[in-house]
Amino acid sequence: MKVIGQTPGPDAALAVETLGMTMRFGNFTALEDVSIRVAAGSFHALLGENGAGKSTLVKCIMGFYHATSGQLLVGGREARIADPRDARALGLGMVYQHFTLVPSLTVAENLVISRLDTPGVIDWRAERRALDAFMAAMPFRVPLDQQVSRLAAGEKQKLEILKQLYLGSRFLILDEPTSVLTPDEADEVLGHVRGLCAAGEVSVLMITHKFREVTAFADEVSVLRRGRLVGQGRVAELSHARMAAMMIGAEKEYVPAARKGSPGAPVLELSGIRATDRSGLKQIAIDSLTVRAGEIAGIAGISGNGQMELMEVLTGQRATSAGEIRVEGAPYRASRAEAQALAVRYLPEEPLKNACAPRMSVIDNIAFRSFDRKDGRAAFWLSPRSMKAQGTDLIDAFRVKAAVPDGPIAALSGGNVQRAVLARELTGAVRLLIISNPCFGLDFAAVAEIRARIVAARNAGAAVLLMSEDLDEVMELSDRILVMSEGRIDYEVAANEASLAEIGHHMGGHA
Amino acid sequence: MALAESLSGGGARSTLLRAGLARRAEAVVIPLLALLAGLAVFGLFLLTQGKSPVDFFALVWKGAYGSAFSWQNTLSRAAPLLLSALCVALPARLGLVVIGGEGAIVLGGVAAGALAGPLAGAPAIVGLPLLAAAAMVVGGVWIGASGALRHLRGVNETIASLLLSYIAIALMNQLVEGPLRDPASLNKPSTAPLADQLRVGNMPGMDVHWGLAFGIAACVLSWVLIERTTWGFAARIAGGNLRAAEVQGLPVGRLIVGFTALGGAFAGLAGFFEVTAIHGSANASLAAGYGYTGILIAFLARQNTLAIIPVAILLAGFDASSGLVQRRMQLPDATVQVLQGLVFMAILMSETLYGRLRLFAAGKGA
Amino acid sequence: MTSLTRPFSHPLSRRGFLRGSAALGGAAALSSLPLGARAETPLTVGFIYVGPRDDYGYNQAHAIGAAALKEIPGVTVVEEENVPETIDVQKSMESMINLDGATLLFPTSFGYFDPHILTLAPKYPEVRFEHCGGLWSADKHPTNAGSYFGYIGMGQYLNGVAAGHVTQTKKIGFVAAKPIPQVLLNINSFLLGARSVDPTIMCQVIFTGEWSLAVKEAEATNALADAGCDVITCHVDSPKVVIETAAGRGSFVCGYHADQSALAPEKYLTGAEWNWGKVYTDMVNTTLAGETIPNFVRGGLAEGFVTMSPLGPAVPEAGRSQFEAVKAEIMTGGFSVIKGPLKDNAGNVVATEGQAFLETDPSLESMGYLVEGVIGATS
Amino acid sequence: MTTGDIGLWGVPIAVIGGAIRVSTPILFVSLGETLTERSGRINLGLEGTLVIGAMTGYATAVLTGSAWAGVLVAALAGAVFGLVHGLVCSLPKVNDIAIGIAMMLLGTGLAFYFGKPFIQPVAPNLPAIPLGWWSDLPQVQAALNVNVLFLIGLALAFAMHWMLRATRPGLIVRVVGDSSDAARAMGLKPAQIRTIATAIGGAFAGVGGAYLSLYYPGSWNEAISSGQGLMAVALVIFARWNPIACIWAALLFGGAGALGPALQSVGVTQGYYLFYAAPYVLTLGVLIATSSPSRAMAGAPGELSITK
Repeated sequence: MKVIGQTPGPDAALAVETLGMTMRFGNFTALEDVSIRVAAGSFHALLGENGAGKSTLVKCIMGFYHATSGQLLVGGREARIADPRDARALGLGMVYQHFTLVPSLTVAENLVISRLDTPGVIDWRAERRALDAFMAAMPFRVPLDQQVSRLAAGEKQKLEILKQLYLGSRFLILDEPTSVLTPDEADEVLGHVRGLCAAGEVSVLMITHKFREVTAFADEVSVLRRGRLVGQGRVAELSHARMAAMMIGAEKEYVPAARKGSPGAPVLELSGIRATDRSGLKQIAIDSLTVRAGEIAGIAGISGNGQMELMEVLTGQRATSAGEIRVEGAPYRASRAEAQALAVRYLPEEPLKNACAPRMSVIDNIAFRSFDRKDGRAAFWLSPRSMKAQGTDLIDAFRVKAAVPDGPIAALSGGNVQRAVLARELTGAVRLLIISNPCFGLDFAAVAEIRARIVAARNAGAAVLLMSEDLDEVMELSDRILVMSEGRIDYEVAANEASLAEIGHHMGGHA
Repeated sequence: MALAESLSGGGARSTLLRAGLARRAEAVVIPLLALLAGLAVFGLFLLTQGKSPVDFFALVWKGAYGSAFSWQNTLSRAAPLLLSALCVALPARLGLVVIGGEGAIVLGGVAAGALAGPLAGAPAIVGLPLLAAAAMVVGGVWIGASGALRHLRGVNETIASLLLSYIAIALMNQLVEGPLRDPASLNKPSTAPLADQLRVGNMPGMDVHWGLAFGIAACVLSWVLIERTTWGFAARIAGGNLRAAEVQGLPVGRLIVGFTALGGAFAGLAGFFEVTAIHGSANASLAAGYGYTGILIAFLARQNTLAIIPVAILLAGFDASSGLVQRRMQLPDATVQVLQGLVFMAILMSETLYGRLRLFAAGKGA
Repeated sequence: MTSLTRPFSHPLSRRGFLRGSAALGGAAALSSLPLGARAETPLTVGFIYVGPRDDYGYNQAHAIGAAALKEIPGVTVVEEENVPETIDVQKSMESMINLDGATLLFPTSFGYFDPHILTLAPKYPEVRFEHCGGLWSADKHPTNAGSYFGYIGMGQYLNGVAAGHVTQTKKIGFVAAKPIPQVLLNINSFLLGARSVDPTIMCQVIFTGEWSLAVKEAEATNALADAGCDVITCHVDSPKVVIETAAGRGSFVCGYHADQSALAPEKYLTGAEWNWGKVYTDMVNTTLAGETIPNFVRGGLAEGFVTMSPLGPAVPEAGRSQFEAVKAEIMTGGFSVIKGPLKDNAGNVVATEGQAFLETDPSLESMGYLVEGVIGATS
Repeated sequence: MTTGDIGLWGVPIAVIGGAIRVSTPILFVSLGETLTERSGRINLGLEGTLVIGAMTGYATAVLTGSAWAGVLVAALAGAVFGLVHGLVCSLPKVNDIAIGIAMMLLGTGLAFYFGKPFIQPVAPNLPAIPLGWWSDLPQVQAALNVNVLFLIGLALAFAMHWMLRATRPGLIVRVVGDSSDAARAMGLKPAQIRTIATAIGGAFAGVGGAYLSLYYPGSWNEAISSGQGLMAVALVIFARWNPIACIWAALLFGGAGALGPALQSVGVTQGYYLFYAAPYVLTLGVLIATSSPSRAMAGAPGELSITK
């Protein structure tokens, strides 16, 4: 293995500037003529909707993509970055949205192996001394001997940042660094980052869509829309409304269908549920949860606090050690017969991963709910013809853009997969709809449409349980908001009385 | 990400008909190309050995398909392979890789051999179905156990079925040489010889036993089960994405145990035919490696139970011609194993081509 | 992964095959015409082996015999190896008949006979099926099938004589595949040969359960050496592993099936070998002469079916002279290995005073016991 | 040679001796597979690699007269097989389990094909070290007559344990095996590293094969391996991907294999087939006991297809 000697990294924050950066994929222009300057020691926010070109821009900076045209200046000098290694050698570092830590390695191992110049044989005693010294100099620290898989999300995010500093990065790109953190954790981490900027240690370019974070921590902001730079300025001079306007542009903001009616009788009732989580180390404990007909009960919470396990309990995928689930007053075990009889429907997160068979056709996937029933009775023979007829109808009705309806569903875009799943789950009478992160990673138009369908289902009398890590989504859709933290639901509030700060506080389990 | 999406977005503009045809053509053309590639590499191998590939393939043709006799030779060998391949292909529809079919064949045969004693006086119409049922139940339990362990305990089914097949062969030896041994089977320990009416004969007009017909029927029925029934559809969902099947409330455990057990039952049936149509008793010759060849066939057929029929006939043809090749070209018997290995590799490698050949890309289909 | 099965003797006549009994000869004559008619045409002979043809053992012994035929003008030999005892062997035989024109077949494994040869012989009446160690009987089986075998137990007896003179520990060992009569007879013969030298000698037997599994055979050999056996022989397909492992442990060895002296020149005492070349040459010459091979062909040392490897350097002079004397006695006929008074190792009487079983005695074929002095059990 | 009958004491001594003799190839294969699986790839074809190693090692030793040259060539042949497996599995959509089965078939086929001329000749054996010199008992001396490869295997197990913990290549293998995403983010090429790990794993299996043909049982024939290569793959799971635990797993398996003959030699003669099956039953039992339907197996590399 080639050993690349460590380039003596710059010891102070780097200024980075893009000049007329353009990136085309075939006919598609992902980035057009974008010029952004991040001054040395500044904290720069990059705002934009999904697909606005934020990721493309930073990938061009980091050498994952080679820009079609445009220049990159690092520390005032033109830099040619062929691959991420070059970027690293220049002192550019990136913290990804998803952790890039190795779960089975310890913190110390993760740090040491991430270096370019890790020696062939590692002298652990010397490394430990160096690491201890490094940690001591940092404003925040993470236990060195802990296995990463056992760290909390906030600690992992801190470690990602520490790792970049350890590697000598003097320019950091943070890609939605707080998406898996509680607001309090986010504040802590970003506070530290800001401190590092202020001390002249690093410059930061942070991708985000949270105005609150921009206002609280960033010095400057750039806004991208459809691959173009549509706004730039000092944060102190911009209001949230102005930033939102730049982000969304002239596009009409979607207005949810008007709510109709008020909550009816309880449909879903959970009591005393106990289950272990996937790691086997933590408990899920839902003492009581009720969802009524004609209401959306939204569960807010940071990912990894038991929402996934709760979803699994509700779908019958995870055994409970205690407690009871009732639907319409009757005990419910999530068998197919019960789900069919009681009209219980599910929209799990990442539908391609959790609700579809990727290699089966769109039509087959749409038939998952209904293939085994014919005229209300259990059927033994499959009827491909009626499956095809029904599938084609629903593809039209839900505006699924599927070029080849009998081609694999995996070929569809994320939004269309979600539309296909919605088509399947929202067809026919729906009494209970259980949803998890329905709009994760979807584009603006798809998000609006999907949220509208959820509200429409509610208006039609369905009881909806919505679990979402997107607090905005919970706030927008819910009639009633619950907060889940560390496997428990410990806060509940009517939507019209909800305060973001209070909810955020409970999400962090600090109640 | 953006790259992939923009590409797929750009290409997906074609009529449904053409796209469907292209996909079907792809499923036929790619394996055929891979087969040819495997044969070509083998031809090169022969050239390095100073042997003529032309002679070799001419002999394979002659020995496997060149005459009525050769066809019957090939079909006789294909019979157990059809059933043992199902033991791999059926669980594969649920995403499971079961490689222990040999154990089910062996124990299925022992079950038939053991039950034949008490049924010696029964008429064929009663006795044979009972023997077949016993073999299928034992085979089904054996492979179903791998499925159950997978579902209930999360034990990897590949390793479990392999271990179980070793254990099955040891059990078979112990039973055939111990409690089930016919004292008259002196130098080849066996169960008691089957009564004449419990022997399965040849199909009319052919020198091929009924196992072939049942094997083909089993492949066709399996195809109907998978493609045309709601159970098969449920299994395809579970095989396509276990989590999605669970969310749909499908009885995943029952499907896993059911399909592995059905596969095992077919392998057990292969054991039944070995005992009733070939050996006339159960003995160590039951462990003839059909279970392992079945793995090969199922993968070559891409787990499609209808495709198993031609693939089994192809591989049985290689086997049938191997003797002729040995005799005429002075090549060791392992030659055919090398050929099988190369073809197997080529076809597995061709998986990577699906969806990547321009020829079959939607909109550009021929 | 196939299990291999060994031939066994069907001792009915100890006359040489050219002197087949009148009754059998008569039966055989019926089928001699088609063969006779083909005598002028070249003869194709097919050999089928259950294992690899060069296994330093059973299959190799046959292959060497087959090789001897290639010298005879007008004879074509076709061979197949590693043919399992399934439908495969039936189809191999048919393929040799249909595609190569073979009219004389030697399927050499015991397990090829029932049901495989029995299925094909009626279907191809003009073809001669000669099976090594089969169970042919005139009233049950087709006349175009026949069996041949040799009394190799006598060879194991002579192995035992040599071993008896060499053993210091008075304990000798036997690595056996399966407890079937042929193997049990060999074990008993080996011990009784040794006991003819010193009646206190014991023989430890270990069954491996398989005809060919190198690691188990090596482990069994080591277990025997650990148990103090200083002369070891075996009855498995490929004795190479046993011979080498035993010699490596410092034990003396006796060979089986083929001459393995080259594997352990210092430790090799002698060995019981097949001499199929003579048998096959005689049979093919008979066929070429337009005559029919008798359905039963049996022979031992006297008939040249079985030979002994030359005595190795470790056998003392006294051993050599006794070995040669016993061998001469066997060659003259009338020698019995199993003779009374004799008990099995569970204490049951298997031969009373004065009772003796000739090598040709049919009851030996169903031997189900190990004689007194053998440490081991038949099940 | 004077030999005493040591009665029942023979059993434990034989089991220890057998464990050492029989375990070596299993140890090598399972160490190689540990490395491969730690990199996130499974190679089910090591049975074929083992047989190829046995054949090429023996053939080389016959032709050159040097057993060590045989070991070297076996390692090379094994590495080539591992490399092919690794490269083929780097292609997208190719199933590593199925490729393993194909490689097993191809490996044994090629070994039998080219091995025919080497069944007869005698090759020089690998040397053994008489560690039982202190004892007067020949049984003990024999049991402790330890082949150098066994000691090398032990050393390699410890070396691999150390390597995975305290060297850059070791950490890289673990990174790649646990998270392809993390590896890519570090600029590592997972497919390349897995291919290298598979090739090295193949070399280990090749050496295991050379042990079979050049030391114990010490000859080349088509029955030389009775599935040790396949079993070793199961044993890696049993050993929880820990090289040191591979030693115990291999010794346990070897010792269990020696139990049958040893028990027969002291008069326990019933059911030897079942004794021979004991290691399989044991392995299956441990797998059942330690697996769980609701969580990944402890210690399993995150990218390993067989435990996902």
